[in-house]
Amino acid sequence: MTSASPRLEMLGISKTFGQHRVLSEVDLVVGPGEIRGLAGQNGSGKSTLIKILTGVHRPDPGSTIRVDGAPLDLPVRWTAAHAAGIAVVHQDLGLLDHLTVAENVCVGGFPTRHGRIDRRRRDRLAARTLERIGADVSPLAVVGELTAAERAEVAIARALRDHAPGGGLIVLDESTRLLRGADLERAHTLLRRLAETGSSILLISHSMSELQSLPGRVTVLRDGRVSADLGVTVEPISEARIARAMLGDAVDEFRRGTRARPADDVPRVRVEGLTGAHVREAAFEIGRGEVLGITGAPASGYEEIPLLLTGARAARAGTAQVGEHSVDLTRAGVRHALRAGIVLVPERRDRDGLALELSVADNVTLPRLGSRSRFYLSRSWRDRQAARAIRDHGVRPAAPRALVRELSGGNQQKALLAKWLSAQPVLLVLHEPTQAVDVGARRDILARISAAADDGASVLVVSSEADDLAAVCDRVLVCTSEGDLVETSSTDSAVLLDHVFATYTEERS
Amino acid sequence: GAGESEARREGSTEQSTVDAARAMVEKYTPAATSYPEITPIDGDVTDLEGKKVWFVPIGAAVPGLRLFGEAMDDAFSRIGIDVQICDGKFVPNAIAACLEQAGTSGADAVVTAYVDYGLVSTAIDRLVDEGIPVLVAGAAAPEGVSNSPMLAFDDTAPDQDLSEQLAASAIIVDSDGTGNVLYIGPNDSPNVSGVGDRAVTYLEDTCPGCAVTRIEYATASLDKLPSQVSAALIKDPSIDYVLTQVDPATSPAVSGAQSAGAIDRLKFATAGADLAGLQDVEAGGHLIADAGYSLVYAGWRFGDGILRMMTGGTPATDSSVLRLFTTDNVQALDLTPEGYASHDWYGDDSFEDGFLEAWGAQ
Amino acid sequence: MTVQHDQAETVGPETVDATAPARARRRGAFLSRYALIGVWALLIVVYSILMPTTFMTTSTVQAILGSQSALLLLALAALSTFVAGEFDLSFASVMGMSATLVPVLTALHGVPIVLSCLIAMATALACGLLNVLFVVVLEVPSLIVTLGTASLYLGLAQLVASSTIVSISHEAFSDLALHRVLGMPLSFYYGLGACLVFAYVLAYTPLGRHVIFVGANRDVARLAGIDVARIRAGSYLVASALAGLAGIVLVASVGGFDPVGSSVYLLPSLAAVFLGTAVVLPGQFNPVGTFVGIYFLATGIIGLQLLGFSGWVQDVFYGGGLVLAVSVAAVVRRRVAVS
Amino acid sequence: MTVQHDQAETVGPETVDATAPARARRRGAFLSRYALIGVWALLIVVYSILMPTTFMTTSTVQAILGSQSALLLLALAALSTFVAGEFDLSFASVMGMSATLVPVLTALHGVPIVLSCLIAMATALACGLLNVLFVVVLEVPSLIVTLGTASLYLGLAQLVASSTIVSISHEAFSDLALHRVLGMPLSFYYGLGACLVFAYVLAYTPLGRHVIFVGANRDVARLAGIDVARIRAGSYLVASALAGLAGIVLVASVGGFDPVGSSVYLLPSLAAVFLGTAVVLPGQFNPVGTFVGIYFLATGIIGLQLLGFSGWVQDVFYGGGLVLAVSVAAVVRRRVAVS
Ligand SMILES: Nc1ncnc2c1ncn2[C@@H]1O[C@H](COP(=O)(O)OP(=O)(O)OP(=O)(O)O)[C@@H](O)[C@H]1O
Ligand SMILES: Nc1ncnc2c1ncn2[C@@H]1O[C@H](COP(=O)(O)OP(=O)(O)OP(=O)(O)O)[C@@H](O)[C@H]1O
Ligand SMILES: [Mg+2]
Ligand SMILES: [Mg+2]
Repeated sequence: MTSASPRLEMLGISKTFGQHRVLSEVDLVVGPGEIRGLAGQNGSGKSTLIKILTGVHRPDPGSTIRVDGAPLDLPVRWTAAHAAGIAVVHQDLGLLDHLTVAENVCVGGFPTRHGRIDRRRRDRLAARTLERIGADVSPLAVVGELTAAERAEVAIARALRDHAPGGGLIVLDESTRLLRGADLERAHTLLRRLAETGSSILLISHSMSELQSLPGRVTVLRDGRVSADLGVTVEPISEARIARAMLGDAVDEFRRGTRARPADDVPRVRVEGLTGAHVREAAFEIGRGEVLGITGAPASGYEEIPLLLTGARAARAGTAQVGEHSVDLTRAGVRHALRAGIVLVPERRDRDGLALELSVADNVTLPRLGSRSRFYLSRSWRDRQAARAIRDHGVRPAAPRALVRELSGGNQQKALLAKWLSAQPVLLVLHEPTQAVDVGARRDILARISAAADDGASVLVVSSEADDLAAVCDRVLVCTSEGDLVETSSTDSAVLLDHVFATYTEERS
Repeated sequence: GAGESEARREGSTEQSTVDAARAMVEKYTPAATSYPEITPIDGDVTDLEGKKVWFVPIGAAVPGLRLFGEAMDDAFSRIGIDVQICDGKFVPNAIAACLEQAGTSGADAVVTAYVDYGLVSTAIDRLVDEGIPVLVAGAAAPEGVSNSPMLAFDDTAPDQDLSEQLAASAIIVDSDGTGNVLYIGPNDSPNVSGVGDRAVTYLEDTCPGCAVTRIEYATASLDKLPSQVSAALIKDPSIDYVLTQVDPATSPAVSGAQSAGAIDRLKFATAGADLAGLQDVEAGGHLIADAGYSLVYAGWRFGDGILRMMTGGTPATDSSVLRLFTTDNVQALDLTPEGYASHDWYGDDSFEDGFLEAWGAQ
Repeated sequence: MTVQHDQAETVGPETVDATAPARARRRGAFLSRYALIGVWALLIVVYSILMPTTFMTTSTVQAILGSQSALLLLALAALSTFVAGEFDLSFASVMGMSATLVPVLTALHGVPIVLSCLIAMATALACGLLNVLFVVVLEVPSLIVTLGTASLYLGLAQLVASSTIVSISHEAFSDLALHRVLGMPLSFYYGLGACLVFAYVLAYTPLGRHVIFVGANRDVARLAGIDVARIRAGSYLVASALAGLAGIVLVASVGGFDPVGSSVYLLPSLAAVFLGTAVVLPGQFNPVGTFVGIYFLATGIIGLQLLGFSGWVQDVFYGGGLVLAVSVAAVVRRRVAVS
Repeated sequence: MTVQHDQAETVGPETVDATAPARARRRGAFLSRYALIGVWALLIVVYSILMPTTFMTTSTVQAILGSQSALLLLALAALSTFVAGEFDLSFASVMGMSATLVPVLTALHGVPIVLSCLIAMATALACGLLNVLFVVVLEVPSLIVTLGTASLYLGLAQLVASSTIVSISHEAFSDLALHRVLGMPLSFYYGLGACLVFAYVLAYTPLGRHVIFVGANRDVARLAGIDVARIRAGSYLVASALAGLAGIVLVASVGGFDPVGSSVYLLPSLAAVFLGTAVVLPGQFNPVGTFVGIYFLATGIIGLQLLGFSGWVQDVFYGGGLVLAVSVAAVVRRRVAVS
């Protein structure tokens, strides 16, 4: 009987928040041994669907969930779902930094002897699980000291720990997002291998290439309904088809079109001798209206550049000349950088970018509060400001008083951009600006960045997305494993990937 | 040292001391059969019918303090005066708020219980300014202030002193005049420290063969008293009696003695005579004696005082009814909360007639 | 501060939140906002029926409104740290210190009353600075530091008082607290004024909004260029200034103070602040809510006293009232968001 | 719980993340782990020199070790909620409730002592359940709920006591606490035993590790298949059971209890738990640290008392000791992580 029924059936799933229907009558059926993609615009209800499966949300009446043919009681008690073989890799991975890899992998299922944790078996279990997914991580390492990729592997290992070969369903909610290059390849190979043994996989992703290469079928949500269930046996799913299913229309790729800097132009932004924990003596210039990109291999340390440049982290050496301001990056804090017109759109929006418990209006107007008056800020002024920013950036729902926590991930990202563009920066530094956004929103964000440059800002985009850099940058620098910046010959994404790959293999060997 | 204990065992003084103490113990062991005369009030008490008296104890959570109010209420119900109790909760501004409220809600007189004048002097002064007589019961008059019809003090310190002396006498008798006593008292206010000073002096003066060590604590840090007691007992291993000034200190003292491993060599005495204390005496526990004065009688006495003030006089009664409880006399008592809340432990209730007669109500 | 953390956490799994259309949400907000005020009104009606002659009198109103100033100032002190995401448990001891210093300096050492008050305020600020040193500069968790300094300041206040209660009577000084304006003592207006200023600053000035961001997420605030350390430090200094002021108002109105009694002010102030999270801006610390919370509790207690209850009934009312009010507000808020 | 949150927050971008080499780190860990124990040893040496004849005696050791059992049980009650990321302020009142019930039932109503103890424990658990109802089921912030229920339970205990303090003397019952084994009263072994069991469960059993995960991040724990609600509820029930037990141990050793006095146990228990975060597993709540913390403070206090200090000096030692110990541990830890 078990082999005959689908692994997971979610039938007629609806969910209403207040009077807002987020999911209506969604059907999702995943067969044994299947890799299923789940795609959809920001706010289309993907995370909500998963949260119903894990018991965070109670679905509306009339919904049914079955695992291997056996119905689950609703709302789902996660322990029951867990026992039925469902495992989730948490979006932010959910690891405790001060504990060891073995503990993080084995939590929820420690091997015991006489009621006591058998440490030897625990470490062996962790080692075996890690080995099974091909991860080279010591079970005794402290998680806080691992790289992002290793952390993702530990999280995946936890989900697979109790996994009986040939059974179960593993849900990955954008959890491959932090993996790049060979690490990502390895994870994909792993998932394929698992599926071959008969386990099912449900993969939520905004990455078109991932959706095209990995799953056999992609279910696309639009406005809380299943808009397409694209199978691929004959032809590979094309990006255009996914996008059309998501947005109701094809998206044309955004292209800024590179513009050459006038030769006699004195660059407005000049960074010199920038040295941090990884980067050494980095120097670059950005002109008025120019978009510069920086990328590199995952461990090359280019990701600290945005932090160092904006005063968020103290540099060991380096200065930035922005217009007539000269900023000593070893001493300046964020306030000095802001005073010079340097603004950072940080990578981790939930931690560094937005206060989740406050309203959209509060968050979006924050940079401009001081500019208005020291003694009186009217609420209507703030609401007006926020309403404009929301309109300009297409944040949905368009409710200034809604809490940021209630927005979907992509809409939070738009709100974050709206917040910092309102500060009218001289130098706009963006760190992974398109993470977790759908193709439509990505196009909008790239267009906004380009528009900011056209309005006269100098822009620095620090990103691992070659496509983004190719779309919006005038020039791109690649950070080598030694921490040096090298300018690429072209901003074409294939060329960029070649450069990155070169530094990456060089480092690995 | 050795010389001192030599001196302690000197013969003749010791005997006379013990005899005097024994006489005191014997005098206060039986229940009262007759009560002091109360001088009649000058004014006309029947005029006061329908008046309202506010009673403000420092904290109503302490059973004894509430009892004063209940007794006064009982007394005044016989002559048609209303009593309103307002809890000071041990918080100065709650006390001040009570006094304030009494003033604004038209109280005809106010009685406070165990509130130090200094703690709420401003509020009391304002009441007096408004023409409301205030009887500050259970607290001493500050220097230079004497009782007037508007502001009077009915200090129960003499009663407490006598209670302490009774408990001390029980120890003197029990030890045959050679007790090495640890005296434990609170230092929350000048009033209570004063009681402690006098009790220690009494022990030293009347029992030359005894030795006294004193420790003080603040009620708010009662949790540190056990270790303080342990320390004292460790420092002086010859201590064989513990006299606690008030009964809430007894159980911390017992637990301090236990942890210092000294409990077996110690006998305890205390003053206050609450239910727990008498139960312990009855059960042959750690306490050998517990002395107290009738709270009900004291409540009547405070009532008497404020009545006199309301009729233009000053308080004139400072009599009280005391008793020393030991294993010999507790057996016959009704050791229940009801017993504690009544005058029964101290004698019959014929004293009520004495007061009522003096008030012209009978 | 923990309350916010807790809420952040509770909005995790089980709860469901509100992207409900604005109207339903506003209705829900209204209900949960003013539920406590409704209960307060009900309480007043019930008491008025039970005690038609005694409860609805000016004197009762005065007793309710006039007696809570020190507590209100203390609650605002607590609030000042809570909104900035900090936690101060030492404010009651700081108040004790200032309330002890004034009479001791003036009555025992003959210092002019104005100077005594200044010294008391300076000492309070010094206490605040010490908290800042440990919490903000050395980054030790605030709950631990202030629990410790609470005991430390209490000890020092006892040292100053040297086990006696000193009282002062100084007409002009006590008038500062007790002089009546429109039937209310001046001290009532101090509390009210502080409350309004606080509410205004938090809602309508950049400083206030910055404080709220620091409380909601320190990193976000820092990356927005807010001087987080200065705001955190400021919150402690404001707290100790308010506590110092509460001490002065207290001695001015009662005449003397015993420092060992100061810890009894701690929990009621916290209770009022927490109760305030059930009103006006539900789920958030807010001064107006604190104001309502304090006077709601005072009304309940005074009514009970007038009815002749004391002791345990009051404690039950206090605790039960707090738990029920906050729970009802939380549940209503959530229910409305979902339905 | 706040302590951990606070620490998480300070690890913003500005702080250097601790990728310090393992060896330096381990040395630092050792230093910050045992610093307090070193200070304790130093304290003992200093006292022994100052008071050669009185301090280093069996009776002093007995007085230090034998007197803290109730406090230790209470501190463990607090710890039990803290490790699970919860906050319970009502444990002292629960202890008061149980310490009141036993003598009242036995001495006034003639209930056999064993039955009284069972009723007291059942009542304590009922108090815990009420906390669970509000905190876990209704998701109201724990600090608010337990501040409220603390007052509620205190009121109920006063009701039970009907405003008199009752005492029992029952040889076998008090032997339960006081009977000496190896020179120490049995109650000492209860505290020690509870501590060891607690430490064992937290370190070596799946349950304990799960509790720690729940305390650190509820969502993560849930998705790892841990029944978060059950563990949170369990932490409150264990806390109230320990508090109930503390109450019984307390009456067994002294015979009677006044519920009004229960709140004095609150802050010292919290202080001990916090002080414990400076030892053994720095920055984390841990039972062995709590044990050390309690006996460190007890040693300090008794030494001061033997030297003849009391009153303010004790408060200063208590507060100063707590703040300094935790600060030093925190600073050493950070310094080593950075260098
Ligand atoms: N707790 C909540 N309360 C109210 N509305 C919510 C809540 N959670 C989500 N929503 C709303 O439900 C809709 C679907 O959100 P969901 O997080 O499922 O989107 P998503 O498909 O995961 O988007 P993204 O790709 O941006 O993560 C959004 O409009 C969001 O605002
Ligand atoms: N352009 C700069 N680059 C690097 N460091 C700077 C710069 N300007 C100031 N600093 C350093 O920052 C610290 C604080 O400087 P400054 O006096 O400007 O701040 P502030 O007084 O806090 O400013 P304000 O209060 O007006 O916001 C000093 O140590 C100063 O040397
Ligand atoms: Mg999502
Ligand atoms: Mg990145």
